Amino acid sequence: MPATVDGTIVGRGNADGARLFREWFAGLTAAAEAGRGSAYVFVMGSLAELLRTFDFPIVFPEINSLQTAVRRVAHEYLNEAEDHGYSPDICGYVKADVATQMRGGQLPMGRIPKPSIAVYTNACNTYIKWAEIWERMYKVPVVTIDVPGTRAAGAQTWPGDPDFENDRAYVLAQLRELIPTLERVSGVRFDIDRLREAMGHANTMNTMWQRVLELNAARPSVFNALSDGTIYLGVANGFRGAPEGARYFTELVEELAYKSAHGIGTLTDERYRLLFIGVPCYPIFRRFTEMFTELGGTFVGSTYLRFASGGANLGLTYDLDHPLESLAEGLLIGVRDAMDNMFFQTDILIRMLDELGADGLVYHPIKSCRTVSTGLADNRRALLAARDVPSLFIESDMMDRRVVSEAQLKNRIDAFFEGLASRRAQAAIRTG
Amino acid sequence: MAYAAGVDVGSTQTKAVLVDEGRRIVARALTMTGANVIRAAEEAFQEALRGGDVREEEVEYVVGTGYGRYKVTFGNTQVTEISCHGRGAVHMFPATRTVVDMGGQDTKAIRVSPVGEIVDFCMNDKCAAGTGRFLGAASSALDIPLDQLGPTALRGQKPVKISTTCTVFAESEVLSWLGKGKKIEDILLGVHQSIAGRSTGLLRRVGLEEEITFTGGVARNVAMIETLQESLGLRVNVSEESHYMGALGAALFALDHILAARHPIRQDA
Amino acid sequence: MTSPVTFPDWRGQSLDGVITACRELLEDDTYPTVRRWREAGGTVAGHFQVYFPEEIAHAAGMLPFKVRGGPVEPTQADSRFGSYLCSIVKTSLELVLSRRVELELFVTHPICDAARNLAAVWGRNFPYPCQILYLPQNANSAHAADYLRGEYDRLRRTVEAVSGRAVTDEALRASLAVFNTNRSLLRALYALKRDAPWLVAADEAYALMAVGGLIPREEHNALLSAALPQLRERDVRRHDRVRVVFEGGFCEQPPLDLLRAIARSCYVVDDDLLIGLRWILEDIPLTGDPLHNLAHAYLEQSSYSPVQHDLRKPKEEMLLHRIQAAGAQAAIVTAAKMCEPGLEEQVTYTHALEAHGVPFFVSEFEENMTSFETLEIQLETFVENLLFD
Amino acid sequence: MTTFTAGIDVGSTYTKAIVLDDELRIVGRALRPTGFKLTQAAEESLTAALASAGVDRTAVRYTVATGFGRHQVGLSDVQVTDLTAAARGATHLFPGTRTILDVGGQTMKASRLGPGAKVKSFRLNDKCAAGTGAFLEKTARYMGFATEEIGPLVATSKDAIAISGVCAVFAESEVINHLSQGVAPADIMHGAVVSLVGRSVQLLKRVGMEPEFTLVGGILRFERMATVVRDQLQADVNVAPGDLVQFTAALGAALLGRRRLQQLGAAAVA
Repeated sequence: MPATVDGTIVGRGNADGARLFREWFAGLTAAAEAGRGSAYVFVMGSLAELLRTFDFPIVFPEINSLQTAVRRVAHEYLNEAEDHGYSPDICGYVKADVATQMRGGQLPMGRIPKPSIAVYTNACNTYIKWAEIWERMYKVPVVTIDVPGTRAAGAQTWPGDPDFENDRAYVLAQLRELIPTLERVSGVRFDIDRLREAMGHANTMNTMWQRVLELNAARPSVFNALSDGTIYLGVANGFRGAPEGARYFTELVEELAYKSAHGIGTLTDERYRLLFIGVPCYPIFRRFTEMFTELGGTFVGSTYLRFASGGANLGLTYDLDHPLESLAEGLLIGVRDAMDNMFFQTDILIRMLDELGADGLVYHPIKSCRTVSTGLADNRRALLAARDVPSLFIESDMMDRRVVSEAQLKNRIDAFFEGLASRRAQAAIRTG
Repeated sequence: MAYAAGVDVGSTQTKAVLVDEGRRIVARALTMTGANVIRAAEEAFQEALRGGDVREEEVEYVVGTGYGRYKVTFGNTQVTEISCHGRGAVHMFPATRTVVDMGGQDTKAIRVSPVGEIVDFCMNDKCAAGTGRFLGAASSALDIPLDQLGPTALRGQKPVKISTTCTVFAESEVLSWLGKGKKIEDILLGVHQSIAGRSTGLLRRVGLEEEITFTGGVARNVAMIETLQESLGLRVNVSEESHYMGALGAALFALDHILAARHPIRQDA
Repeated sequence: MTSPVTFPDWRGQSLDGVITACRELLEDDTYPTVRRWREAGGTVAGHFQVYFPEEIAHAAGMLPFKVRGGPVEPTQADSRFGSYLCSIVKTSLELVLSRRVELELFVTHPICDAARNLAAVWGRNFPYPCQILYLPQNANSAHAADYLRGEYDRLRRTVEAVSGRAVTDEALRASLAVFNTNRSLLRALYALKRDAPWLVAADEAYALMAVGGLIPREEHNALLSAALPQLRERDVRRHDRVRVVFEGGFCEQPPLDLLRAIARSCYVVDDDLLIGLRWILEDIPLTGDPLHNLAHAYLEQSSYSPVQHDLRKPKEEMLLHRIQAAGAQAAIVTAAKMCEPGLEEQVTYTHALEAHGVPFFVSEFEENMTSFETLEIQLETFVENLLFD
Repeated sequence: MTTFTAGIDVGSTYTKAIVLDDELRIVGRALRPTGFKLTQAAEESLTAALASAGVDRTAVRYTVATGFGRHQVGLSDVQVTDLTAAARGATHLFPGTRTILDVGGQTMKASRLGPGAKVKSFRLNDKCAAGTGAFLEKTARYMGFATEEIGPLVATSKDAIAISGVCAVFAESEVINHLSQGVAPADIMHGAVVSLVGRSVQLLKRVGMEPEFTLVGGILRFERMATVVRDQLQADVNVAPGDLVQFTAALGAALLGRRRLQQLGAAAVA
């Protein structure tokens, strides 16, 4: 048992993560009680670095919504939104948030303030439809920062390329247009030095986050990308550009490096190293992971920790001498990378398989999210054509327990492991 | 002489198969699953013992499979029906690379390696649309016994297009086609084609590789075989034992355990 | 290369013959017009719904082909996608996987998350360029038009590479003129639907419009120029029917039979079917920088849709205006199954109609649906309770 | 001499016919399985209804057909949908009716009425069987009970077992598990009823429901169903006595026939 090896540092990340999360929500609840406004943002391209400098409490509706599922009350929220007219087929995050707003911001873990502004990118088109809902509810400014993504597989452009410069100029112009709006709404004057400072913290976090992902190449792996990883992800988003965030990840790297050095794994008996592709199954979050760990499988990597990390996975370092220009470039490259992780996935996954030494892939397309789910089946075909690697393809949802059948999931997962086992046995026989 | 048994507890029927050390089927039995799953498993097993004239203590290892596999209380271990169908199919047709199993509430597409290990598989996740259950609905709607559906459908000339996705509503759509004066055989042909179409989608998802073996109760339906081959553009193997394939696979896994126990060298990880 | 006649079938036909020819072309899953075009050595630019600057492909001598799904079973495409997806995305891919349609270029747009994914899926299955055209989603940025001009210029370069033909400003201006004509003819068709709906049924008007996405615009212009006067002269009785606006945030298109079912009891006096063909509301100026004019028109002279975000176009107000401008007494609000933007907008629409006391009913459709029982029950109930006491 | 009007409701499972006299009194009614010969089912049920009323076919001046087979009824003067018909029938039986819930074997329909029993707003749920009476019938049949037995069975239930109701067919494996864990069939059936009613209440909310509520349709004819609806709506609901609940649409059709007859009469005089 890891904890017995060293009481002080092992498991610190999860504990601190939980603490930071509580503090964050305490802050939000206080703001709500005080009738303060807030900035609503999304995990892909949150611009938290910039928004902090205007003293906005920052609300991530995606995180609020998934919490209702983890805490097993999502169905109540979904029903309220569906009673309001929303279809069972649309994004569960949107519906849970609509219900949250109708409940005056009340959530299982506290209360969230109303928005005084929403800032979001087109990383997911549903962000835009979502913001339109707040615009109608609260008549507050909703600002799309339109970030053009990669136009085709393997067709990324880089600084200097005319197409990249056309995109960069567009993103930069939008950021410049955003600032006066932020000043107006917050009553705080824009201070480039505060931005520089926040971006400095983000730099630290980016470097460390990339290190965290790399450290899981260790055997046994030092964290479960699905269970532990989701906690880290929450901090990465909620504390982006904040000193707490920078410190948290510096310490997390310390912990994981320690575990790696001492051969402390997440599983006592790590038999299969897996990659997770998609968004977690929050309605049965813990159970879902257990169905794999019970059979000796752990998730060493997850695309979720890449596309939902606000670009942190790239380890980008902002140029603090040109904060705004660098922020624009970082936003462009970061959001673009998130989209690539969802759309143009094949090469990324092959790299992850190699770097993390994974034995198999678990694809988890969900009803709620076409952004991450639409192309998965085809991507899987392409990947299997390129690599002979076992993979599991299971559909459920991130919010809606009506389409999560544990019995069926278990059946498929058991079969997947039977396949992994027989494949390993055959390999053993072949190699004598 | 030792025996191995496989018990496949499905949502509607429970099947049991006994094999001897030579992997020969010595007995098979089928009962309705009904309300008491544990008893159904027990009954099927006992019936197989009687049928094979085998004493219970001669059966060294029992593997349970199917939705109720954890309800096979007397079983030594459980294996999913996905692995079992793959294993059974390869046993019957050694060149099998792809297995399509049409069961009570799901259709499985399974890709297997030459040695019968599961390489990949897919199942209908969302609902039972386009599964074999569709036929049950059609048979009760048209009041034609299940085993007559196939032969009737094959007389179809102008198949209707079945648009209902919900299996349960197949019944009403079938009726509405009758109401519109369509011929029973044309409707049935349409039903079979729509199931075949959906199954083909699943099969393509795991990557079609010949030979293809068609298992499950529905595999006894001649029209299903026809339409499936048509939609795949490939021929499929169908065994006499198709209905028992899951139980057979389970029995073979059970036999592996018996033999492995005798020769620890080949013990699997 | 001299452009061939891809759609001769309507010529020399009576009005009904023309409409029938259009219907048959729409429901022909062998896409003969595209085939003829390629057999004559032409290249094809497939562009997904909703809006695409077809002028740019046209100026390179390519056939802009509107990829909008089709009446086919997605037996191959199904294996590329999950369960929770609209039909148009599946059948569009099926068209190319089954080789019913062959392209030299495919372009999709960030209109929704499923459509954007198409560029990746398509690209993994075909060697030719499969791109996303990033139409601006921040129409309210002062920089949007400049950005879009740059994006159009990128598209111009792609098209030049694919077609092997330079796209000059002159060529672009010529294309703008062709499409200006086409859009004004479509405006005339819709004016007729509004002013004398008994002269052209919803499904007829749709057939006449929709073939535009399958044939060269010059041919479509000829067809519409021939059909419009005959429609105006048509001798048909005016029925006592409900005047409705049919709104569906259409990307996926409803089957003709669904439109026919509606036409039996309603006069559809306006709709947003194939809104992309009618996206630009006024003629685009032929003088000055054509790409800039095209970009400017997209942002400043355009219609509305759930898939375009523009703070100046609150959709529910746009819908209410459409209803009022068309003199409609009611609305039929629909959305494609699994269509995220459409289903989300539907909520706002219904609440707005409720608030303004506009009678309406809500439904969902699928392009390949074949039984309309539910729709008919809704339609009949709706009409029965509007007309009778 | 009294004239009569008839209403025929050709439903997916049963065809119902009702005969009204000019005092709007129900003088005869009959119910027949629909099968797939819709015209014949309509014919037979009307004949039976006339027989039970002792009325001659020639005395019937106007016949209105409704239900999913309404267009297949050759002998009707006009067809209306069952939403329109049920609205008339329900308000005739319960004049205070504002919201109607009709759970049939194939679809679930909710409608809100305006003045004059006109349907103001309505929603249908036909997405899958999990949202209709078929869900209950399947679950019952699966446990070896007939549709008629659902009512008595559920009546004996102590408490409801949660049934997810994603897919009527998938629900079977849930049912197996419950059964093998020794859960009483009555409680499982009760669970299915709760899950179905949950969906129907959602539909009601979507039409902007307001009291009074009236339940129509065969599935709702047993008491416990209505009780569960009451519990979930936290409001009282009207249910027509006995099997009349199944005849609500047929009744409405016959009433519309009478209305039409009066208008025609007026027109003739004028």
